[in-house]
Amino acid sequence: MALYESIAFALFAVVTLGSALGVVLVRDVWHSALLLGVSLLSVAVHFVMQQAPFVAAMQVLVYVGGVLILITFAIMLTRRDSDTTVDEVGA
Amino acid sequence: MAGIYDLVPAIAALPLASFVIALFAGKDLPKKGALPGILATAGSLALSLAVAVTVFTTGEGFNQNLYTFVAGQDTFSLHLGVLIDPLSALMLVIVSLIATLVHVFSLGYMNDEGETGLPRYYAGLGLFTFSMLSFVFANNILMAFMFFELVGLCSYLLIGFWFREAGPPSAAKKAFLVTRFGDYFFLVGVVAIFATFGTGAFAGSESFPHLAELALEGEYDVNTFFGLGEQAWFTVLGLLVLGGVMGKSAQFPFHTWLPDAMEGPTPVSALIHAATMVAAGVFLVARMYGFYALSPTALAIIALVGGFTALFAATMGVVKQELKQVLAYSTISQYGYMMLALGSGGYVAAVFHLTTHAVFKALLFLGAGSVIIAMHHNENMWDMGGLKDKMPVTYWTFLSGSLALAGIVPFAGFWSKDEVLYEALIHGLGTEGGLGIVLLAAYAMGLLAVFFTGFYTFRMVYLTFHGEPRSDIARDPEPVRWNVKGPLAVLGVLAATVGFINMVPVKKVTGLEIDYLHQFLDMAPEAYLTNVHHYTELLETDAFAGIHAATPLGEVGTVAASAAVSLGLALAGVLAARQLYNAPQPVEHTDRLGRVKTILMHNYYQDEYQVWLARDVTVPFAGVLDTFDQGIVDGVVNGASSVSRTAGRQVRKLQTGVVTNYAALLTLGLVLLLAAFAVVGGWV
Amino acid sequence: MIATEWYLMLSAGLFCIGLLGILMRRNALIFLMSVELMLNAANINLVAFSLQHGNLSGQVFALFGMALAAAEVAVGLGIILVLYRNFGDIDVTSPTTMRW
Amino acid sequence: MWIEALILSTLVASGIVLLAPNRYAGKLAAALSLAPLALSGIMWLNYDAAGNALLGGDMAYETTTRWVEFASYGLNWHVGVDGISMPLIVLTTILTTLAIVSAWTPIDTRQSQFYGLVLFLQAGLLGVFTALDFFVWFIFWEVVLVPMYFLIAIWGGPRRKYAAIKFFVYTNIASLIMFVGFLTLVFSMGPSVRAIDLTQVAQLVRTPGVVEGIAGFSPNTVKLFAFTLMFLGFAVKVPIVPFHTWLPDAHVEAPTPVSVLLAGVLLKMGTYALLRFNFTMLPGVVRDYAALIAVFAVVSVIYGALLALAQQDLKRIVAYSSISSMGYVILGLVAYTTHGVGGATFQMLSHGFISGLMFMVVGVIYNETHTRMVGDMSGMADRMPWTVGIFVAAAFGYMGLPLMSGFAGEVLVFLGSFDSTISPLFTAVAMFGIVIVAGYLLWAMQRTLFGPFDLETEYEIRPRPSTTWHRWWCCCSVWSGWVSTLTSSTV
Amino acid sequence: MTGATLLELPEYAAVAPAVIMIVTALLLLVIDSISPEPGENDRLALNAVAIVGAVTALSVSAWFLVAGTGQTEGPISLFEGALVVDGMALFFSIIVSSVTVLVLLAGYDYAAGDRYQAEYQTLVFLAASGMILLGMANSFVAAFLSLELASLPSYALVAYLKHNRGSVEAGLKYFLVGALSSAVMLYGISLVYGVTGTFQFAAVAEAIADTGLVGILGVGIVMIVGGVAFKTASVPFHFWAPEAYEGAPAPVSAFISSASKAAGFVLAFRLFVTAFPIGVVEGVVDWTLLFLVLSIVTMTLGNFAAATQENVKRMLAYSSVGHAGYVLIALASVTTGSDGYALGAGMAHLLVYGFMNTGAFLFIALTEYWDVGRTFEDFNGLGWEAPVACVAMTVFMFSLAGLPLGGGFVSKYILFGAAVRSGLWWLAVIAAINSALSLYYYSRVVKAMWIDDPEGSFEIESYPVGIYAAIVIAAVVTVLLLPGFGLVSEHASAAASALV
Repeated sequence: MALYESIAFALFAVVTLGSALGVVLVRDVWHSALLLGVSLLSVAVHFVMQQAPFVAAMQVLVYVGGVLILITFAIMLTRRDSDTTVDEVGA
Repeated sequence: MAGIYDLVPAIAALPLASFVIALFAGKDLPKKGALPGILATAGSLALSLAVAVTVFTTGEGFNQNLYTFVAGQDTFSLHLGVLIDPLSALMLVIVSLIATLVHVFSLGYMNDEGETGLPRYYAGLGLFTFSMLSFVFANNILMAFMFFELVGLCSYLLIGFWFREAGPPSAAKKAFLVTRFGDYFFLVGVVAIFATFGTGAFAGSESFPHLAELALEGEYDVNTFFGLGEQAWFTVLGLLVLGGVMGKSAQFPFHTWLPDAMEGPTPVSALIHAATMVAAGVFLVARMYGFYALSPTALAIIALVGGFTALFAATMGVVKQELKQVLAYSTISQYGYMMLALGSGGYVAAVFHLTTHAVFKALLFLGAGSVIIAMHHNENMWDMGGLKDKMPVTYWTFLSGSLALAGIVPFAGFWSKDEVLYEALIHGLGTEGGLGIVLLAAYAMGLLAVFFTGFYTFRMVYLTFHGEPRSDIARDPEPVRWNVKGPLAVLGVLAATVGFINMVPVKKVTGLEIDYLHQFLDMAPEAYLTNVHHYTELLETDAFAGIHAATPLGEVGTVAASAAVSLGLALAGVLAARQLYNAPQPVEHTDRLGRVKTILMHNYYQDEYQVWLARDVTVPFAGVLDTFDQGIVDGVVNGASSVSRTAGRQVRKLQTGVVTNYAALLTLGLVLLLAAFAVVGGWV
Repeated sequence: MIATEWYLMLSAGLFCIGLLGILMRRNALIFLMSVELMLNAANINLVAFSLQHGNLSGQVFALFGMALAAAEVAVGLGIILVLYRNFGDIDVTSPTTMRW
Repeated sequence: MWIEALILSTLVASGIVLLAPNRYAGKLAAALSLAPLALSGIMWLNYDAAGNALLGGDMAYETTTRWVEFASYGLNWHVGVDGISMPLIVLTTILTTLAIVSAWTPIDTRQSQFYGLVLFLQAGLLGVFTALDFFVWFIFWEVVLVPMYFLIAIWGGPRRKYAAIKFFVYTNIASLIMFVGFLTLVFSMGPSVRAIDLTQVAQLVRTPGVVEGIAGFSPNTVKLFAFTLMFLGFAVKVPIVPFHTWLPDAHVEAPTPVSVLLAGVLLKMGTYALLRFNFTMLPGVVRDYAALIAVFAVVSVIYGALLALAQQDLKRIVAYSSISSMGYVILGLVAYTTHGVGGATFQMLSHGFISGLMFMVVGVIYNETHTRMVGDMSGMADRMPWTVGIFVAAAFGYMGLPLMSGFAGEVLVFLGSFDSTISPLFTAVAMFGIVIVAGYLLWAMQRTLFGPFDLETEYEIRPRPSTTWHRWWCCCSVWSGWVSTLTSSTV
Repeated sequence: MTGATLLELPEYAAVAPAVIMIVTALLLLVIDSISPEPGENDRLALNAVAIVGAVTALSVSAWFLVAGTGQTEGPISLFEGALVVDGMALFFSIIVSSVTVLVLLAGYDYAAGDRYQAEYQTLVFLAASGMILLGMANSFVAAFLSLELASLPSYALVAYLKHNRGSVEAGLKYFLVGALSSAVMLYGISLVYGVTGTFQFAAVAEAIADTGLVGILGVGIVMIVGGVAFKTASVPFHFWAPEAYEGAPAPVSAFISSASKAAGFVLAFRLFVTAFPIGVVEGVVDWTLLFLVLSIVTMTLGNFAAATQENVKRMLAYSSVGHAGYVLIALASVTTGSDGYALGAGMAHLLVYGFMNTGAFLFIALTEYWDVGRTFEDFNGLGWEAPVACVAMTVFMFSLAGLPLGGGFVSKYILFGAAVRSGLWWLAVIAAINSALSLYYYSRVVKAMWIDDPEGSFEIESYPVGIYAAIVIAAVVTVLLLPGFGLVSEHASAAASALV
């Protein structure tokens, strides 16, 4: 049990951190937003593993259902037509 | 008889009243303030005479504090008070007499000449007289200092009377500054005397001279400073006070102000030189003679300074062209004699010479004033000549004064100068060690000066009155009125006769007790410890001054020899002058002196180096300080301000406006704090 | 049960990654997302410690945290939109009219 | 309630004048300033206190009311007068009235503000000299800066803004440093002090063993430290060399009536405070470091005088001479003998009157000639005899001529300091100041007042009948008081 | 109403000040929704309601404070200890609501032409309620929630002038730094929770007494300090402040620089005294040392940067940073077994500061209203055009600088005294030098207004009643707080003493 748990934790930890890094590092802000969704969802998995299913549910609802949509919306509103792929130069 | 003594303050208060009246109401008075002045000084004279007579007849004095202006708690108090003893009584008479005559003379010299600013003039005279009289009867050294300074102020005001010209204000400034420089030492001395003895009283058993005497005898404890022994410290004190004396009495090297002071009106010169300012210095030494008599070093220095000044000033008088300049140097020279007398233990001689000098110098100055009126304020003797017949009163009285000055028997100056030299001689011969040698050296210089005195005096007389008139004005001089002649006459008679009050040689020869002045001065009440025999006692105590008299030719022989030598030298001087200058058209013989003439004409470059000290040393030094102050001291202040602003401009740069940088700095700050506190708190 | 330390490390990592995003990127939206990551890191902690301490207050706080994060995003997006309208893009380094 | 009435009447007068029309402001201010003048006069006459109240002397017109409670501390409205402050109060009221009158001619813009600020300044000064609670005192101490800043900066000379801000910031920083010093002393006494009342603090500080260590310092270090900070603070105000450079600028740029108050009263604040705080509370430190302080005093005297010698501007000369004169006060204080302290107190008064008079006279000359440079004029005595006469009188007062008040102060200081814990050499050197002061004043007078008349500026000199009142002022200042010496020397 | 009758009120009535604020905010929204296109009458009504609401909150707070609510009978603890009402909470409630009243008064004219006035006022009220609650917060939950409640409306308020680039830029920077700071703080809270297992301040203090996890606790505490530093605009979390204060509408600048700062400090006071008593955490994080460092850096940076500004508003912004440094002295001076002197001094200074700083920013609002420009030179000669306002501004400036024209003098110096008292005399010296420097730049404003000659003429057409009223009230209170400082100090020191 503990082993599976550990494997699961390790896996999702990698997913969380990896996608978080992706949020920070990818150039396209769209991709960032999507990776943020991945990261937040994997955090929800951690919550479940910590016997906080309600919090996990809220995490999914609030973040993925609310925050991410808001961010997506904002990206749409602020994206300039000319450069659809690259919206920034350098890091 | 306390009654008359209660009026002593009035002697000074009367001229003060005349000062106030002249200052505030002088414009509206008929003689512009002269009349209150004459009345006041005459009143002072009357009171002074009454006081002197009282002292003479009763042999009592008066020594009392009248007003305490600082009451010390647990420490000494400061008072104003009156000390009347023969010395001050005599001086009061002299001062008020001269002042009265000067006031009268001023009517002729100032009023008749139509000067402007007369109320100011008479106010100055009144204040001058007031200050000097108060100084004379001061019973403590602080009060003496106060009026001593005021005398300086008055001289400033009066010398600079003609302020619209360039010369007088400069001369006034110089007079005040040089005497102030001396007064600085005096004030240090005064303060030190208070600190040492806790009192500044002149007379009585609680006076500082007496306490010093007791201290030297080991019967009294005083504070001394700088780790000096008592004798040495008292010498220092005496020398400090002497600084003021030398400044006021124009002793070398502080004499430079006096010739310049001739820029003032001539009656003022008379007052300054004869009775007030210059006399104040010598009077002060006489006043506290009990203190000086304790210190052989101080006495030696006094004598040496006096003798040297007497000779030094006399040589410069030889070449002067202005009438008043000659008189100015003669004044310096004569006060040198007085100092010589004081330094060599001749207290009576000094006072005697002070008295006679007051009379004949006032006379000479007033006479010069008369000549100046006649000459329309041209003072160059080479433009005069032949005035003898045009103004006989002036001539004869002036001659009387000149004879007195030259020391020709039986005029006043002879008796006093002779006594001065005699005292110096016998004490120089009788005293052991360095002091004796110093006294002899001083005597030698004084003796030599006698010749020069005779010479320049009669050079002046011959150039002015004899020969042919050398200018148009001299041919037709302005007549003078009674108000000029009157004072001259009074003084002329006095100059011839006042010497009889103390004919020591005659006494020695004949044995008659005619040394009245000596007796008078010796009448001071015992309790005051200011009488002559007390001084003599002190002088002759070896623990103190240790001055002794010696008469190698016997008393009579010595006195006769001394008188003969000095008279001979004086006559030689007179004859030399006659030889050179008693001609219808005298010529300048000074060229024969060669380079010496240049030096003499420039007064040995004394002015030059003093001016150099002031103008080329002090002022540039102040300028350097000013630069330092503006540059460094103020620079630091301004620098702090600009450093702050520069720092501010740098700090501002931190706020780049880019929010990413803010986040970075914020993170950096947080990390730094975490790191620092991790170390401090020992978290790891 | 996974030891709390691991969660602490996870959250620390997440926090640092968020911080990294803030420091590296100039896009305001990425900035916002990075902040969300940091808040999530705190939430992981809270939930983990809640389990460890056996009380629910940590979870409750985590819920509050989420709500506030959402509100913050809402306000933030509003500001980003006016930023876009005024400055033409959403580069956080472009508005520097005020500095020093 | 006398003191309250005194301060309040000044404040009310200030308010009224501020709102009055410009045309009447001057006369109105003068009239209203008579109220505090009269009050202080009555107080002076009914005065029955003597000595330094902090040392157990008597106190008159004292009132105490609780003002602020804070933690375990209390601040009181505590005012009163004693032998030190009473003369200074009278000095303030007299000088203010005279400054107001002397401003009638030169101040021709924004009069109501000017006079209002002058009266406000007076209120602050009166407060400084009466307050006995530290905080109340400190309020007045600082409030003085405000009107002074405006008075210099609005009505001053060409470099007025620079001078004003320099004065403002320099003296403010000094006050703050002093403040830290005093509080260190107070708090080092731990719970034994519950009110920073000067009388209490002074008593306690002088009680052995009350001062404890603070922040790792030993009691003696604390005392020395507090003394140093307070001394630094007050040294700027006095000012003592080398903290003096605000003064020449401020004096020169300030309009004449303000210079009068600045030199006449404001400088006294520094010495007053030194006396009240440093010398009364920490005599032990004074004893230990007397020589050092005396060096400051002597340097101030000589250095200030020499600088005055180097100046060309009459006002600057007087300004630097003030530094010199205040050096005597410090010398008298540090000697800490009866005559020394008495002389210092009296010197404060006499310098107040005389320097005030000097500034007024220079102001009159400037008003007539529009120059103050020594080289620009000569022979002024020809055209303005009375003014020049007063100038001469004041100058001689400055030189310390006997029978004028300057002498009394100086000579008492000398007498007091010669035989004291400090070496007499200090006194002897400081006394040389009397020669230098004569040097530069006489030099300046000779150049400007005497000699043939000449004026470089094109202004015509009008006859000035209005200087008559100066005469009385002159008498008052120059002769100001052998009588008052009596009282002040009993300090 | 006496204390006895007050006790008859239910305990939860003690949060009334905050509730009144929230209710007023809702009321305003309701009025606005009734009439979305406001006319003159609606404007009056809106402002009347707003001002009445704020004044009510102020009066209730003052009444409670005077009546002794939460003081005589001990602190009133509510919601399981999440909130506490005591003297300090009420004291800060007074500060916040006073500033709110002034800001709203000024807003009457400042936002006169604005269609969204109700929103503006609502945001102000919500932020104010958050600040008041921050003063009452007694657990991390309440603290964090109220902090955000105070912050979020503030972000919006700063960016309120949505067509003004400065305002938007300011809002962005404020928001970004704020979001970062709150994340940092939340993370810190989570760490402390991890160590202690509780959010309750008092319980935290108990729990950390015997914990071994000093490292985590230390990091947590320092991160929480970060959050506090952000709210109080202290270095290094101050970067938002100069821009936010400069760019925001002047009344908002007044609001966040006075009320918000005070709220940040009340949180800090309560947090560090009750949750992390110095006696307990000294070995982990000597936070007095921490605040000492922050204090020195903050005041020095603020004052030095202010000294060289050309823009008056920005100068005030930096000076506000400097003042945060002064108040930090209060925290730095807290010692083991201290008696409330230091904290009381800080509280008193914040109250006085609330009035003088708000007044100063409102004066800027006035000049913005007149459009006279922003630099010192633009103010030249203004004093003779608008004497009343300029006299008030002079009072503010000198009072801020620590000259005795206002209460700022006493409070500032009592604060400096606190440093000396705890042995930090050198801190007091640094503060003194800073204070003197501040005199330099404050006096530049005064110099410009009264002393320098104007270059052109001013075109001042109207004298807005609301702003004038606010400025005059602020000035009068500032002046009266000098003689009347006893009223303030008594409560401040009592509240502080009750806390420690």
